[in-house]
Amino acid sequence: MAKYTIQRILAMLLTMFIILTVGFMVIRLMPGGIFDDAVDMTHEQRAALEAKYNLDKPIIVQYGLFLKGLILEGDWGTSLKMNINVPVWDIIKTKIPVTLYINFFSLLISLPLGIGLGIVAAIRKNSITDYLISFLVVIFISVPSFIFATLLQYFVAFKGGLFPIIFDATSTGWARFHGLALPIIALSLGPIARVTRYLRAELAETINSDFMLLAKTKGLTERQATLNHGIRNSLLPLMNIIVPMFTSIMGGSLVIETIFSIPGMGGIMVKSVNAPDYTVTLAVLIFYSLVSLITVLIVDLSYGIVDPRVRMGGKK
Amino acid sequence: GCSSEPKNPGDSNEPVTTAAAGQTEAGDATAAAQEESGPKIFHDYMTTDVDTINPHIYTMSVSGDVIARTSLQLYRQYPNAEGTSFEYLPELAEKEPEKADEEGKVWHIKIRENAKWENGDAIDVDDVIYSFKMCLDPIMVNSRASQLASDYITITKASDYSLQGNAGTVAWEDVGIKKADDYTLKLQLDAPVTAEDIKSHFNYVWTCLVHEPTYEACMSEDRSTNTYGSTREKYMSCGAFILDQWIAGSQFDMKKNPDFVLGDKIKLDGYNYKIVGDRNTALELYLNGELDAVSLSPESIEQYIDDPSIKKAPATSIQTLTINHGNTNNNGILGNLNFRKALFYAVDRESIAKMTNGIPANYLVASKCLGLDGKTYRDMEESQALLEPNLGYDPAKAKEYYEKALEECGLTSLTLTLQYNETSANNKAASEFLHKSLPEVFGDSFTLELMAGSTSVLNSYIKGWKEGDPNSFELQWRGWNTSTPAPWNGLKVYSSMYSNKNEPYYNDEFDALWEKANYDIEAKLDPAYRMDLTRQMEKIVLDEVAACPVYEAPSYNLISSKIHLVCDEYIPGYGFGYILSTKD
Amino acid sequence: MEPILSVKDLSVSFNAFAGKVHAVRDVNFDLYKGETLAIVGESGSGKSVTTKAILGILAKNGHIDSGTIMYQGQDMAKYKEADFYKIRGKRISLVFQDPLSALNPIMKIGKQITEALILSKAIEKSKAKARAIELMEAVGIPNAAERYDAYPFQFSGGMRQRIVIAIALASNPEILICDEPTTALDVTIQARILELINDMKRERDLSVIFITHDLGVVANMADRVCVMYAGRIVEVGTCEDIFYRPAHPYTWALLSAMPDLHTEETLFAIPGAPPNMLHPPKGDAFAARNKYAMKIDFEKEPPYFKISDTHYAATWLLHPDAPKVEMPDILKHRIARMKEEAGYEIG
Amino acid sequence: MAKFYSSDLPEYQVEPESFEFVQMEGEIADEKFQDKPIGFFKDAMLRFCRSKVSIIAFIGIVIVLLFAVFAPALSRWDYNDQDLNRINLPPKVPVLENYGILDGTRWLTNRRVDSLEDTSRYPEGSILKVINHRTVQGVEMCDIKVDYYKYSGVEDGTYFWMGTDYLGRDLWVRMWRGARVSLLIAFISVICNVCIGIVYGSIAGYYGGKVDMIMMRITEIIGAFPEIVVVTLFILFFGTGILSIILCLVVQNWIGTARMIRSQFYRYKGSEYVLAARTLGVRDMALIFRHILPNSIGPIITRAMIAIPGAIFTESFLAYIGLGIRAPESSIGVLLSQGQKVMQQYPNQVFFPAVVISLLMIAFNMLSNGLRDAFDPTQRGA
Amino acid sequence: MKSDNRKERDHILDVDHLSMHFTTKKRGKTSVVKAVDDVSFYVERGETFGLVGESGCGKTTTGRTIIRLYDPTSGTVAFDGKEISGKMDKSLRKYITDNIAMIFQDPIASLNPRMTVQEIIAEGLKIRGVKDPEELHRQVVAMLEHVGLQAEHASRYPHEFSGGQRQRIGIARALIVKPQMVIADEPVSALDVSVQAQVINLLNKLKEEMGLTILFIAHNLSVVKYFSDRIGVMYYGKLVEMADSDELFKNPMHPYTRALLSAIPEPDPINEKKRKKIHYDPEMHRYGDGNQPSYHEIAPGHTVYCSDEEFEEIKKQWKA
Ligand SMILES: Nc1ncnc2c1ncn2[C@@H]1O[C@H](COP(=O)(O)OP(=O)(O)OP(=O)(O)O)[C@@H](O)[C@H]1O
Ligand SMILES: Nc1ncnc2c1ncn2[C@@H]1O[C@H](COP(=O)(O)OP(=O)(O)OP(=O)(O)O)[C@@H](O)[C@H]1O
Ligand SMILES: [Mg+2]
Ligand SMILES: [Mg+2]
Repeated sequence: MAKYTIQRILAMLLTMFIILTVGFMVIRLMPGGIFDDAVDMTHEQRAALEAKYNLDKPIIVQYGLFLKGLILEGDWGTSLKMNINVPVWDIIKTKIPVTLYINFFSLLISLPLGIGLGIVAAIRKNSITDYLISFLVVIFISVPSFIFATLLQYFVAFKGGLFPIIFDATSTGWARFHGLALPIIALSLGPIARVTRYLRAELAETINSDFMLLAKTKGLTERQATLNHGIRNSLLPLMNIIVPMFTSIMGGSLVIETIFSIPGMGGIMVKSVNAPDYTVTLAVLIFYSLVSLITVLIVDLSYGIVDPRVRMGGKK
Repeated sequence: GCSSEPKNPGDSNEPVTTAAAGQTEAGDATAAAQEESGPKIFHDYMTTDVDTINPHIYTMSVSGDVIARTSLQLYRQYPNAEGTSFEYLPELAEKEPEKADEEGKVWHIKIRENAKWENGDAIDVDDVIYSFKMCLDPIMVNSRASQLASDYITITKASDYSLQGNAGTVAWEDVGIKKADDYTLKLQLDAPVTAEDIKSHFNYVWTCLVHEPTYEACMSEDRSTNTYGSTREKYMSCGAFILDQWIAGSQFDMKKNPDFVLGDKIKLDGYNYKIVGDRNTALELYLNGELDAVSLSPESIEQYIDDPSIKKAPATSIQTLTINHGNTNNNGILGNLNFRKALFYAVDRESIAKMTNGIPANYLVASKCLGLDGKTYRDMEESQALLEPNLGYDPAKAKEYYEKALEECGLTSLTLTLQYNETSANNKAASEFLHKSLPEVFGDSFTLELMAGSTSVLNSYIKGWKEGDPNSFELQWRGWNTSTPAPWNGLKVYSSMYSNKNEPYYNDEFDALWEKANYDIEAKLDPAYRMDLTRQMEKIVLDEVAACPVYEAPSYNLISSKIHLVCDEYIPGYGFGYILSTKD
Repeated sequence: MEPILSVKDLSVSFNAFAGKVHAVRDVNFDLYKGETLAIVGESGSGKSVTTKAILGILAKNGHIDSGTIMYQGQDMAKYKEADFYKIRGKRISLVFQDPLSALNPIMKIGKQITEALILSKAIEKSKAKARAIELMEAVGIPNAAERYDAYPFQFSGGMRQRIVIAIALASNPEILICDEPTTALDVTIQARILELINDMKRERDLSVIFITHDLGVVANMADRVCVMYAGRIVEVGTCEDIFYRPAHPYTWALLSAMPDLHTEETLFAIPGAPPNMLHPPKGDAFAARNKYAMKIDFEKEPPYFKISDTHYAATWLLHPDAPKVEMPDILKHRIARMKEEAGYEIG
Repeated sequence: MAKFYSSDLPEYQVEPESFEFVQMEGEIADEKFQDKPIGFFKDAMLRFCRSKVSIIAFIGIVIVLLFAVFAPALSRWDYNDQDLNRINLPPKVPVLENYGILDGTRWLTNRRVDSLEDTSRYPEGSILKVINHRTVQGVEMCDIKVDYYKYSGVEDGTYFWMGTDYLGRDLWVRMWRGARVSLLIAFISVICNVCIGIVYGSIAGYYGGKVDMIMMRITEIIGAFPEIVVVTLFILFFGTGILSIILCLVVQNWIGTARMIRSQFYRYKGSEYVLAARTLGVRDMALIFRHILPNSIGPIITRAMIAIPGAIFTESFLAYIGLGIRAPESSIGVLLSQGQKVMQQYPNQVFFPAVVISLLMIAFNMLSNGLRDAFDPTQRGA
Repeated sequence: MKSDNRKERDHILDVDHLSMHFTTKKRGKTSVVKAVDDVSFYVERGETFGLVGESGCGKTTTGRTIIRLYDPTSGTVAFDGKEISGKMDKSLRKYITDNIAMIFQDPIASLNPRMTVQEIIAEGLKIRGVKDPEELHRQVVAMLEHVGLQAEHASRYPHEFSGGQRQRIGIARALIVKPQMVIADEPVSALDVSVQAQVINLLNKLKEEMGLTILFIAHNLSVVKYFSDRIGVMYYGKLVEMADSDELFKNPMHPYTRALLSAIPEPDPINEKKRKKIHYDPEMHRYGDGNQPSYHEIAPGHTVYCSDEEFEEIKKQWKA
C-alpha cells in the first residue's frame, strides 16, 4: 500500500508538471498584455515595465526563469495586476481556506443528503415520495446554480432575514458557518441532486442483487437488508462520481463566490483571467488541478480502504 | 462615489472622481455629529478588490479611492461653499504654490508643519521628496511614474531619470524636485505653468505620500519591487482616515484620523468599504441598511425612479464606437470618411439614450467637463454650435454617405463586426439596437454582427493593430473617461502620442492643437483660448469621425436618508463627497 | 404421514415487458419430514420460481396466481411480507445457486453468518462469534476461527458455497431449499458439497428440497423426484421410479440425452427448444419436441396418471387407450446395466 | 387445479384416433419462427415504444422541437423586433388574463403619490390599485398596481405571452428561437464529443497497455484545465459565437465519452464473440467498428441524451460570465443569465426559460432511461 | 462416440513445453498467474483429444494460446509440422486462421448480438475473399442445414435462438472456413442436458463427415469420455495425465485423475449413493529438490506427471 501510494504520488507530480508546463504556455497565449489596459503611461514607460518583468523575452526563456524561481526558491512569482507585487502564494494562501471551506461543506452536505434522498427514492420507488424527489432532482440539476444563489439570497437572506446577505470575512466559528450557509446550499443543490439520482439508480440495482435476496432469505426485513447490505454496496460506486462532482462544485463556486462576495479562489480565477494576470492564473490553475488530482488520489486510495476486495488485493 | 458600472476597457484616462474627498467651508458643523450615540460610519462598497494601495503602482480607481482617503496629497478638490462646484484646496501644502522665477518654471510649495503619520512621525518635505523619488525610481519602474513626471506639468529630467533603468546616467540631483527648506518643496519645470496646473498635477492619487521606513521595509533585496500597500501592515496612513482593517477581497475599515490636517472637515467617525461583486446583492444590502449608498443597475432604475433617495450622477465616460481606421477589409471602408460620416448620422442616439437611461452624445467632450463661468464645457454656446442638429441622427444623410462610401470602395454590400464588453448591459443593449437599426438606415446591403468579449479579449483586439495586424477589429465599444477639469487633456486619446490609443487615427493638426492646449503657456494663462483650442480639437475629430460618440450613461444612486451630503447634487468633477457627509 | 410442506396447484406468473410469463402452472408436491425432494428440469422450467414463491421472494413483477402453500397449518401463499420474517431463515432456509454473488462482497464472512441471528435477537452479540465459528466448522471450513474475519473474495467457490450453507443452517431451520447449489462448482468440489448437505440433513433431520438439472446429482441426493417441464411437474416418483421406471417421454429424453461413462451409442437428442412461457402451448407442452407425440397431445393437457402409489406422470401415453411405447433403446440398455451393477432386481 | 386421471371422468374418454402418433417419422425440425426477424435496432425501438414514459418524453421533446422550429415563424413578431415603447412588459395571455394571472399587470413600488395624476406617465386607466401610502423623507409615496400594457402605451389587444425584454422584444419568440439555438449547439457539440470520444476511446481501449496509459494521461491533463481558461482562449481565437461555444463544450467534454468507450472496449474486447471473430482472422478495424463499438451504442445514446441538457446548462453558465452567443441571437442560456440580472424586477424573464430547460432536462433524462433499457442487450426479446 | 478416422499415427498438433503466464498489475502490485505451465502434448490427425480439469486449471488458456489469442510465454506449438508459436505476422495469422477454428463455451456471449446469423457465419468467408452475396448465402444456408438449422434462420438474430441452436450457429461459424482442426472450448457445458446431446451428436457427425481433428475442452468427464479418443487431465496449469480414453478410465494413475473420476455423478441412484468419493490433496506430493515431477510414460500413450519416486508406486498399480 505504501509503495503504491508513493508510486501514485510520483505519477501525480509528473502529471502536475506537465499541467504546469502546458498551463504556462496556454496562459501566455491568452489575450491581452499585462499592461495594455493599465494606466495612462507613455510608450517608453510601458516598454520599461515589460522589460522589468521579462515579458519581452521569448516564452521559453520566461518559462525557464519561472521554473528556476519555482524550483530553487519555491517562488511562484508575484502578481502583476491583481495584487501588484504580492507573491502569488501569499494571495492564494488567503483565498484557499474559505474556498475549501465552502466546497468541502457542500460536499459534506450534499453527500449525506443526496444519499439519504437517493435511498428514500430507491426504497419507495415509483411512489409519490419518489416522484417528488425526482422532481426536485430535475429542478436542481437543470437550473443553474447562479439562479438558485440569487433566489436564496433574495428570499432567504434579504426577505427572510435568516442569513447575512453577504459573507463577512471577519466572522469566525458559528457566525462564519452561518454566513456561508447560503452559498454552501446554493452550491450543494446540484450535487445533492446528482448524488440522489446516482444512488437511486445504483441502489435500485443493488436491491435486486443476489446477496440482497440472500439477506432476505436469512430472515432480515426489507429495511434491515437495505440498510445493512444494499446501501453500503451502492455507496462504493458512488466514489466514482465524487471526483467529477467535487470539481463541478469547485467550478460552481466561481459564480457563487461573486454573488455572495466571498473572497475565495473562484473569484480570482475569473478576475485573473480577465485582468490578465499570468502568474495568478497559473497558480490558480495549479491549485484547481492539484485539488482534483488529490481528490482522485484520495478516492482511489480510500477505495482500497472501503472496499476489502481492493484492500486485500483480491480479484475483481 | 464608487465605480458601479463595470469598468470599460480603456476607462483608463484617470477620472478625477477617484479623489472624491471634499471639504466644505462650513466650519460650524463640528458639534453636530457628536450628540449621536455610536460611531457614524459611512458604509460604502466597491465592486472589485483593490490591486494595491501603493500610490505609485495602483491601477484601479477603487484603489485610488482608498489611498485618497488615507493619505495626503499636496492639493485636493473640495466642493465650494454652495456645493455646486469644486475648488482646489491645499491639503499637505499649506497654501497656494508660489512662483519662484519670472517665467513660471520654478515653483515653491510650502507644506504644513503639523502633519503627522498615524504612528505620530512628523511629516516634512523629505517625506514628500522621498515619495516622489520612489515613484520615479528607475529600477522599480512604477507604472505611475510617467504621470508624476509629466502630466499637467513636466518636471525637469523626471522622465529621463525614471526611464534610465540601470544606466545611472541621470542622477536624482538632476531631477527638478528639490528641498528648499524643511517645509518647502522646490520644483523645477521644463515649461512655464500656472498655479492651477500645479494644483491639478498634485491633486492626483499617485502624488500621495508614502511612509519611508515602511516603504523601505517593503523593498525587495534588489530594490526592484516593493510590496508597500499590499496589506494593512505594509501601509501607513496619514490622510482623512486611518486604515484600520483590511481583509483582502472582502472589506476595508477606516477610522477617522484625529490628526488629519483638515480634520475639521471630516464629520464621520469611520468609512468602510465592502467588496460586493453583484449588483443585486449591493441593492439588497442597501435596502437592508448595510450600505449607505448604492448605484442602481439599469434594470432596477425604474423601480426607484420616484424614490426621494435617488441621485443621478453624470456619466464618467462617453460611450463611443471606436473605428479601426486602418482596417483593410472591405477595401478599407473604415478608412473612408464618407462611411464614418454615414455611421455617425445613422446612430439613433435618442433611442439608445432612452434605453440606457442615458444622455445622447453627439460630441466627444463629456457633459461633465468643466467650461468657463461655472458652466460646463457642453453648456457653453460655442460648444453647442459645433454639434450636429438632431443629435447627429439623420438617416437620409447617412444613407447618402453610405452609398457614396460603398461606391468609392467598390462594394455592393458590407458586413461589419461590432465588439462589446458583455458585462456592460448598456453596451450590449445598444449594440443589439444598432444591429437592428443600422440596416434599417443603410438598407439590406449592410449587416452588423455583434461579438461580446471580456475586457482582456477586447484589449487584445485593440492591441492587434499596434502589433501590425490592421484587421484585428472593426468596431468596438469604448468608454472614455475624460478629464473633468481639463477637457483639452481628455482629448489626448485622439492624439498620436497617446500610448493607450484605441483607433489608428492620426492627425498632425490635431496633435499640434493638443500640444498647444496642454503645454503652451499662452493657453494656460488664457482659459477662453484654451476652450477655443479644445473646441477646435473636438471639431476636427468630430468632422473626421475619428470615433463615433453615442451616449453617456449617468449612474443612478440611492443614498440613504441618514446621510447628509455637503452638496444636494452631484458636482461635476468632484462627485457627491461622501466622506464629507454627516450621518444620523 | 403428514407432509410438513404441501404445495397445491401453485401458479405463478410475471408481468414482463412482453406480456405475462406463466412461469409455474399448477404445481403440486408434498415434502415430508426428513426426506430430500429433488426437482429437476431444464433451465427456465420454473424450478427457482417455485422455491421463491414458497419463500415469498418473488421478483416485484411476479405474483402467485392461485394455489396454496401449506406450512404449519398456514397458507404461506397468503402471507404478507411481514409474516415471512418468521419463516425465512428460521424455519425454511435457502441455499443459492451462485455462491459468488450471493454473499455480500464487502461484509465479513462471520458477520454474514450470524447477522440474521443478531438482528432477530436469537443470539447475543457476544456469543455470535462463537456460534459463527461453530457453524463454519460444521460445514467444513478449516481454520474457522481465523477465517471469521475474511471476506468472500478470499474464499474459493466451494468454500463460499459452504458459507452459504452455514448461513442457511444458522438458525436451525426445518426445511432447507437448495437451488442448484453446485452448478457453479467443479465436480470434485460438488461431490464434497453434496456430501455436506447429506450429512447436515442426517444430523439435523432436515427436509430438503433440492433443485438441479443434473440427473447424476439427483441420483445421489434424492429420495423423491419431481420432473418439471415448462412450469409443470410432468412426472413425480421416488428416485428409483424415475431412474429405473421412467414413464414420461420427457424424462426418457432427459435421461438418454446424457452420456454416462459407459455410453457408446449415439445420444438421444431432444430436438428444438423449450416453449416460450409467454404463450404456453395448448395441450402437452412437450408435444412439439416429442417423438411420441400424439394428436391429443396438441389438443388437451394430459392429467396425472397414477403408475404406482408414489409414481405419477402426466402423459397421454399412459392412457389405457393409447398405443404402448417402449422407452428408447439407449435408456433401456442403461437401466438394464444399472440394475445389473446394483446387483438386484428392482420392482 | 391439478387433474388426475380417472377412467370414470368423461373428459378423459378420448376418441382412439387422437392417439395417433403424429411425428414418429422423420426428424423433428427446429421450430420455425412465426414472426419476422427483428433487428437489433428494431427490437430496441419496439421496446422503447412500449415504455409510456419514454414516449411521453419523446413527444415532449418533439413538441419543444416543433415549437423551436415553427413558433418563431408563426409568431407576430420576429425574435429581433425591437420597440423601445414596450420594454420589459409582463406576460399577458388571452383568456388567462380574465382569471387574474398573466394579465399584463405589475406592481410598481415607490411611486410618488403626486405623480399618479400625471397622465403622461400613467395613461388613463393604467393604474389599477394603490396601496401602502407612506411618507418617505417628506415625500408621499405609495405602491401601485398598473396595467403595464396601458402604462407603456401598448395598444389594446396586444399580447406578449411571456412578456418582453429590455429592447421590447417578444420573449415568447425569443424563448423558442433560443431553444432552437441552444438545442442546435447542444446537438452539434454532443455529436462532436461522441465522434472524438469514440475514436479516442476506441484506440485507447482496443490497444490498451502503454498506448492506453499515455492517452489517458493526456485526457487527465486536458481535463485538469479550468473551463474558464479554455473558454477565454477559444474566444480569443474564434471570437464569441456559436463556434467558440461549441468548441468550449467539446474541448473537455469528449473525455467522458472517451473514457466510457474505453471501458466498454475493455469489457468487450475479451468477450467470446470478439475472440471468435479474431480466430476467424477479422481485422482490427472490423473488430473495433463491427464487433466492439456497437455495444457502446446504448451507453453513448444515454450519455448523449443527458449531455444535451448538460450542454444547454454549460451554455447558460458561459452566458452568465459573459461569453455567450452573439447578440442579438437568443439562447436559453442567454435568456437565463439575462433573466438572473432582472430576477427581482421581472421574475417572468427567468421563470419561463428555467421551466423550459427543466422540462428539457426531464424529457431527455426520461428518454435516455428509456433508450438505455431499450438498448440493453440483456433485456432483449423480453 | 469415438472416431475411427485416425489413420496412421500422424501428429497434426504438437505442443511442446508450452507456458502461458499472465502478469497482472493492480494498484502497483504485480502478480503472475501461471495459467499454463510447461505443458506438452500432441494431437493426432483425425482424432479427438479431450482436455479436462477443474475450473481455472488452464484449459481455456491452453486452447487460446494454441490459436494465438495469447502469445505464449515460452514453449512451442507446431501445426502440421509448421511452428505457429513464433512471431506473429500476416501469413502466420492466415495460416492459423485457415487451419484452426474455435468453438466457444458460452452460446450467448460468443455470438455478436447485433449481427444476423447470416452475417455471423459468413464473416469468415468474407475475410477469405468470398464476395458474391449469393455465393455467401448459398454457403451459409448449406452450413446451416448441415448443423440442423434452416435457411430461414439466416436472417435471424442470435437472441431469438435457444442455447443449443446458438451453439450450433457457433459451430457453423467455425466450420464454414473448412479448418483442419477445431478447438472446442467447453462447447456443451453451458447447455441444458436436453440440448447437450444435440450439440454432441452434431459435432460427432461433422467430425465424421469433414475428417476434423478436435481439441475438446470440457470439465464434464462423462462427455469427454464419450467423445474423445485420447484425454489429457490438467491440474493447476500442469498436464498431470494423458492417455487413451478407455485406458484412462481403466487405469487412472494420477491421484487427481482418480478423484476426478470418482466425483462424476452418475444417473444411477442405487450405485451413486453407494459410491465412495476420493479426495485429492495436492499437499500429498511433497515434491522437493531431487524429487521434481516430470512426464513418465507408464504404458504406450499413457503418460503421468509425477516424480520418479511416485512413478515407482504408480507402476505397481497399473493393470494391463
Ligand atoms: N422476474 C421475472 N420476470 C419475468 N419472467 C421471469 C422472472 N423470473 C423468472 N421468470 C421466468 O420464469 C421462468 C422460470 O424461471 P426459473 O428461474 O424458475 O427457471 P429455473 O427452472 O430455475 O431455471 P434455471 O435452471 O436456469 O435456474 C423462466 O421462463 C423465466 O424467464
Ligand atoms: N487474460 C488473463 N489474465 C490474467 N489471468 C488469466 C487470464 N486468463 C486466464 N487467467 C487465469 O489463468 C488461469 C487459467 O484460466 P483458464 O480460463 O484457462 O481456466 P479453465 O481451465 O479454462 O477454467 P474454466 O473451466 O473455468 O473455463 C485462471 O486462474 C485464470 O484466472
Ligand atoms: Mg433457477
Ligand atoms: Mg475455460
